[in-house]
Amino acid sequence: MLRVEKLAASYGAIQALKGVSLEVNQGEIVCLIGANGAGKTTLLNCLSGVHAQRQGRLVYRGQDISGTNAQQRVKMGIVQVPENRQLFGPMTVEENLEMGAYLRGKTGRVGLAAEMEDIFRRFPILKDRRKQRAGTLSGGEQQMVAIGRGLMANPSLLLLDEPSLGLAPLVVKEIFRIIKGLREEGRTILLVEQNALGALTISDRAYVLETGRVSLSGPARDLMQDDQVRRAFLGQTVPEDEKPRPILGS
Amino acid sequence: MTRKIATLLVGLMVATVSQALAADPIKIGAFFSLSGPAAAIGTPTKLVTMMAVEKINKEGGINGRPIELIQGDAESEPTKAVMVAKKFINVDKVAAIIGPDLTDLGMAVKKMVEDAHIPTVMTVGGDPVIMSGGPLGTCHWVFKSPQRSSTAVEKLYQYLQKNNLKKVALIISSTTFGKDGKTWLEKLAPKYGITITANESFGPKDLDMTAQLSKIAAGKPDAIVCWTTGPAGAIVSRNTKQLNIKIPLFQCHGLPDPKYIELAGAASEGNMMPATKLMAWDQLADTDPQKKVIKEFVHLYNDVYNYNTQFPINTHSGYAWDAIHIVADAIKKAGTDPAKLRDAIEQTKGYLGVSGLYNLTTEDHNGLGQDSMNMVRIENGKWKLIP
Amino acid sequence: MTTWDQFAQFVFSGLTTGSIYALIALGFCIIHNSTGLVNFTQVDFVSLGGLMMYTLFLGLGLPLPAAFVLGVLAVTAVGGLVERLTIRPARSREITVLIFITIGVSILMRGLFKIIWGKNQMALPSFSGDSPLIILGAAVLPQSLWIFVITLLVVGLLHYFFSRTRVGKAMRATSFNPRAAALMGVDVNSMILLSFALSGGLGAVAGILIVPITTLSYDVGVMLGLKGFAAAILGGYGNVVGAVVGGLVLGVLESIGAGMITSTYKDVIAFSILLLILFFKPGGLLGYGEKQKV
Amino acid sequence: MKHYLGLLVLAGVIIVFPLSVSNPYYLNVANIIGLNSIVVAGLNLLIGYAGQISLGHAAFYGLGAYFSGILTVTYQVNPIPAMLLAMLATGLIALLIGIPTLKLHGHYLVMATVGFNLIVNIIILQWDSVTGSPSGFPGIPNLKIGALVFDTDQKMYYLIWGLSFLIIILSLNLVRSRVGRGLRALHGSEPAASSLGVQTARYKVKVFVISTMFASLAGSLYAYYLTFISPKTFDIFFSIELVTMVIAGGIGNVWGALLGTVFFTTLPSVLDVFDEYKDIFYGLILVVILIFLPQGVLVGIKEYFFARKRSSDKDIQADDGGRVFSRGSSAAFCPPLGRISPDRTDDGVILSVRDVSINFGGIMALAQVSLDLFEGQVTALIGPNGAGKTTMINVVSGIHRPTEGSISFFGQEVKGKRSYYLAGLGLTRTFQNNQTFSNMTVLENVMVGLHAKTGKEFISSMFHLPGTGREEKAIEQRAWEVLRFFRLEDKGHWSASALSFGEQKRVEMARALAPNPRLILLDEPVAGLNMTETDEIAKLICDIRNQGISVLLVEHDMNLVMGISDRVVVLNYGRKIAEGRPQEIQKDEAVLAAYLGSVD
Repeated sequence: MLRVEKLAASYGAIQALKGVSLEVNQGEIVCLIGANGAGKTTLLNCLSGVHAQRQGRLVYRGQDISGTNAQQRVKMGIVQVPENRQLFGPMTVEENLEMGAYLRGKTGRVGLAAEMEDIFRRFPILKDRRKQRAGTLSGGEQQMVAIGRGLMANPSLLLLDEPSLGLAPLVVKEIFRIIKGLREEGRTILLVEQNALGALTISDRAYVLETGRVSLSGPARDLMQDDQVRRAFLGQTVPEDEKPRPILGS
Repeated sequence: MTRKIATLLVGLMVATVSQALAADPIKIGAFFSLSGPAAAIGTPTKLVTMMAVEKINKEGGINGRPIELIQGDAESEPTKAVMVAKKFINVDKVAAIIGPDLTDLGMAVKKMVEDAHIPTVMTVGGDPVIMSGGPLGTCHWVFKSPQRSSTAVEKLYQYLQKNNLKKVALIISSTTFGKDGKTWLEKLAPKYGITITANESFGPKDLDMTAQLSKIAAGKPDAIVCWTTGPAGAIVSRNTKQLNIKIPLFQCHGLPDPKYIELAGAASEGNMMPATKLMAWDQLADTDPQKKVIKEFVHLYNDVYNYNTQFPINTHSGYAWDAIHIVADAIKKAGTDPAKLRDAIEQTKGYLGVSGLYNLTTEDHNGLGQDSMNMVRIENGKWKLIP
Repeated sequence: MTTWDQFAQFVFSGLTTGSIYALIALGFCIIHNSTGLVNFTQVDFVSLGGLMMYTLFLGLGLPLPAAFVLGVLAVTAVGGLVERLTIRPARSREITVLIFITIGVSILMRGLFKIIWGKNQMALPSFSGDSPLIILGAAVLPQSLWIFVITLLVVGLLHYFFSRTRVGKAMRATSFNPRAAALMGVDVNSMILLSFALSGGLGAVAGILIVPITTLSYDVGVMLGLKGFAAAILGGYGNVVGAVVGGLVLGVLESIGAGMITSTYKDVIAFSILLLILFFKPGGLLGYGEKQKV
Repeated sequence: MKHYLGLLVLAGVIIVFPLSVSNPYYLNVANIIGLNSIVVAGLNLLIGYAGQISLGHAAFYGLGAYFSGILTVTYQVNPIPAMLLAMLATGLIALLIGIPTLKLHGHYLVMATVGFNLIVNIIILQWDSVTGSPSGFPGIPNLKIGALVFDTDQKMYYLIWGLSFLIIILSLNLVRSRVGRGLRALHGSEPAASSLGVQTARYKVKVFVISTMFASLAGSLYAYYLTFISPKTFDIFFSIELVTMVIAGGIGNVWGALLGTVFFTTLPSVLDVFDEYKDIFYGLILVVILIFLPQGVLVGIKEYFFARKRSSDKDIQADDGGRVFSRGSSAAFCPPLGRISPDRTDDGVILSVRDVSINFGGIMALAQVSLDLFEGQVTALIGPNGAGKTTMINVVSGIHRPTEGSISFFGQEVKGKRSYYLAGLGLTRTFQNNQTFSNMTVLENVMVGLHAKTGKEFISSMFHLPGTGREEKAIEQRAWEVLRFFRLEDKGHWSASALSFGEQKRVEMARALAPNPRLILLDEPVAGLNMTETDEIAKLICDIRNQGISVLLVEHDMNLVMGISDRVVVLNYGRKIAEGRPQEIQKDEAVLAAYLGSVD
């Protein structure tokens, strides 16, 4: 469905992506893991057309979309749920959701009634909060609004950037359950996560991104066992035999 | 635009004719506020200057020499006025200067022209430019063609005295012009048995003076005197009507202008003010010797140059005309030697100008008396002489 | 006139000019929210509104409502043009530089107005006569009533636009979080263009409404605009409700200061209070001010 | 060097001009330019170096003029003392206005200065018993020094341009001094400047006061030159014109500002030929300059003639990702410690954080966290995103004040102390997002680092008083030393913005290290760096520690963290969840869960 070929991009003076290639197939959850600064968010922003790519090709449904802008990508069904929610804080939950459907030209509760109801069916808690300012919600609720807002655009490819970020473990579990549900509805998802094990559990395939390069990829289940993943997060194991320096209290 | 080109062409033609007539033109510098807040006063003044010079040149110039007018923009700003005057004196080496048009600009260049010994006839409203002593310095080389503020005040007070209006409330614009008027209004009040019961002020760009006027009305004066130029006067007039204040409103000699009636609308009905004879010249007695001069001026202004389409004739229109003619007459008598020219200007006697009969003396560098003004009243949207 | 009547007079006068300040302040706010700029051409939108009205109503003899609508639309278009021709092509995104571009455009526009409409004062008739109505002992011009009604209407429409319409909500969303708005498919550039156009329209309404009271000249908006800017700051820059409140408060403050304390120093009083408010409440009266836009 | 050449040329032009052009009119124009240039020089310091815009400087210009005028005419004070008194009074007023005003930001500051300008204008206009006759204040005598009366354009020319020249020198002195670097640093990044010991708030007020005193001086000269003053000269439109000169000339560039002054003072007279169309051309020229040369005419001209190579030739090497297992960064393990014995425990505590909590808008960013840092150790602070690491660094470095708890540094309670104060105590830091001062050279960046260690202030700097040069030399010497340590010496004179990202990170570390602090806080020093650069930084951190400087390190690169830290503290959701040696941390269940998430 989506093929990324040798994508390169820089962020100010930093070359954030140094030739990344990956593929997402119809109906998959593909997860992209890696430590901070690996370039995951930059990659998603390139896909959404809000960050300029410097080299490489993006092929979506067999079509080169490298030259299209953000609006066109949303119209094609590539929709991003950004990191840190990025809600319109002073606007109500309902208005935030409406903004998701911005390009579909409908407006108000009447025009979007069915879609809105669908979101509220998924996230019942939001129905009670519909008139509340989004900025006043809890982190988990905000994430639900963010996902709901993305869904309002009726995406075929949903890009999720760190949906579990800053959420309590129970809420994280709930979010992952929702993501799994979305796949079962037939939506394709590219998931960027730091919570590697959680993400791998629900994904079909995964890529590990390290300093702007894909360092590892494969079926999610295999990667879960791989020591390499652990290393990407917690670093090389300090050898026990090499007598370490005297450390406080030891 | 076409009018502009036409004027330019006429100017060019005149220039060629006069060149053929005689070489060696007499340079006169003229600078007014062509931009900035006072542009609406400065621009018509400039136009009149050009008109006067063209007329003189067409009639053969001064003793066969044409006048070359050097123009400058004082930008309604003292520093710029000084720069232009310096240019006139040092670069263009003019024989005399006409302008500037605002009192503070006049004050800014006063010392310079006094030091440089250049005869200068200003078209400013305020009197300090032709006063001397103390901080005001000397006044040897500077003249002005518009009436003194005191002349206008006396004309007004005479009328009030005659009509037994004794308690007067003042509402004055916080500009140099307004403040100058205020000084004389306060100084001359006792002489005419008048008491000032209120003293309010407003900014020249203010939108609304009802606050000040309701305060004034509460004091129940016999008359309200407003001293300002520009649109603020019209707003005072309108606010007076809005508040249904029946006390007669007097404006100053800065406002007689068809624009005033246009801006104040029906509210201007019955407003009175001192004005030059230009405002209701057609009502002058045929015996008035000024009538003929004014008639010619109005003809040129309205019919030949069509200036009235943008700037209809108002009480100020003649000042630049008179300034040019006073200088031209003096050059005719004394030539362009600065000292002689100055003396000749100072000795101007009986010049019959658009703005009045000028009789200058060493003490009076203006030369206009109260007879140069009339009280006028607005009736049915027309200026009417009050006999 | 009793003291009470006088007081009522001051308040009504203050509300009249205050409404105009509010409309201008709203224009400043909308552009600030979309770009972070102080747009000095707001001043000229006000003048241009009055000037267009003069040409359309007195010059071409259109009926008043038509002239009003056409005048506002014309200035709206000019507002958009200003953004398109000067702000968008600017090579720098530095706020200071952009603000001084608007200052340059403002000088340029005033120069053009001067050529087209001349330097002289002009007058426009009031919408419906000049016979004052007596309300609570104060003499109020019918034009003031028009000003109240239309200001209310405009504020109401704006409220409707921003809270009910798709594009209005997108504009708000863009001001709160341009990046997220872009991700939703909102064209941020168009929103900025729209904010300039909208501010142009608001300035024009203010100009058209006030000119029958103040008289008209090519630079009539300068002083009004400055007060409108002060009003926006007073209310909390960028806060739409604050702009309206700030405008009304500033208008009434001026009028009461002039009437009850001293007309000589009325602007000193108004601006001193403004400064004091800023010193003790740096975000303005209702301001989340700066913080909101970080 | 460049400046000496510039000054020489300027001096030459100033001297030669009146010899070649004797016409008083041109001298008059030059004098007005000179007066404006004095105001603009001050304004340029304020806008370009302190980053504060004032639209009220015409008012200070006016205050100078009126104070001098009134003192001389009404109170018979001699012009010279009158001028000095006027400067003093203006400075005092500016101080009173500046303290509350400079707390305001952005448009609020602009409005406050506009408001001040309007108020001063109205007072001058209305208070006619003091400010002179209704149409201005006439009769001011010419300036007199002994028998020398400045009564001609030429004499005034030498005086005005002499002073303007002096003020340009003072500005250049200031700009190139410790204070000037502090100011530019504060313009570049306020928190970074503060973290290096620059008293940002105080500096802003001081520059503001100095700039108003320059304006006052120019105003006094104006009064004695024209011998007449009136309120219109000092309105906000003139303030706007003055700022235009700074911006269109080139913000923060003394020569640019001078060029802007010459250009925009003469422009209206030049445009007189366009008659009625003058304003249109003026506006058009301003707009075009700002659209196409946003850095001002001077820089614009320079760039046009010396078209610089753009960085577009930096190519990107796109290589295949694929299943290549990366080597990971091979951070060298720290060699044994130097002179500080690592065995010391309690008595080696240099910074002690006790039960610190802080919340932002209801969210607990840190909850009851305690933390000890030991002398000569590298302590790493790790945790998943949003764990509160940066908040902790900000609390320790004085950017945030904790809601509760205490922090002591070498036994002194420092909770709530500002960054600049902590810098003085020997605590410096780097920042997560690069905060190099991109408006300065590499050397200057490092020299700012020595701010807290040195003491020459405004007056010494401007007048180059004895000792200033010596201090300056010492600062530079030390800065070169540090640069050598960081192997940046060959790029000392480069603009910091021209460096690669990795080099900028090193500059930031060098800067924080220059004053030889006792503790340095490093916030993600290798984020965004490649492996070679990371290795380099790792070695540097070890070297730093080996010099006895303690390090608090926040970092995501676990190879680095585990490789060089003596101790690791782990935060999650604002709480401390583990603490210990790297090996222990890597096996800690709570840490693993925090990082890798839970499987079920």
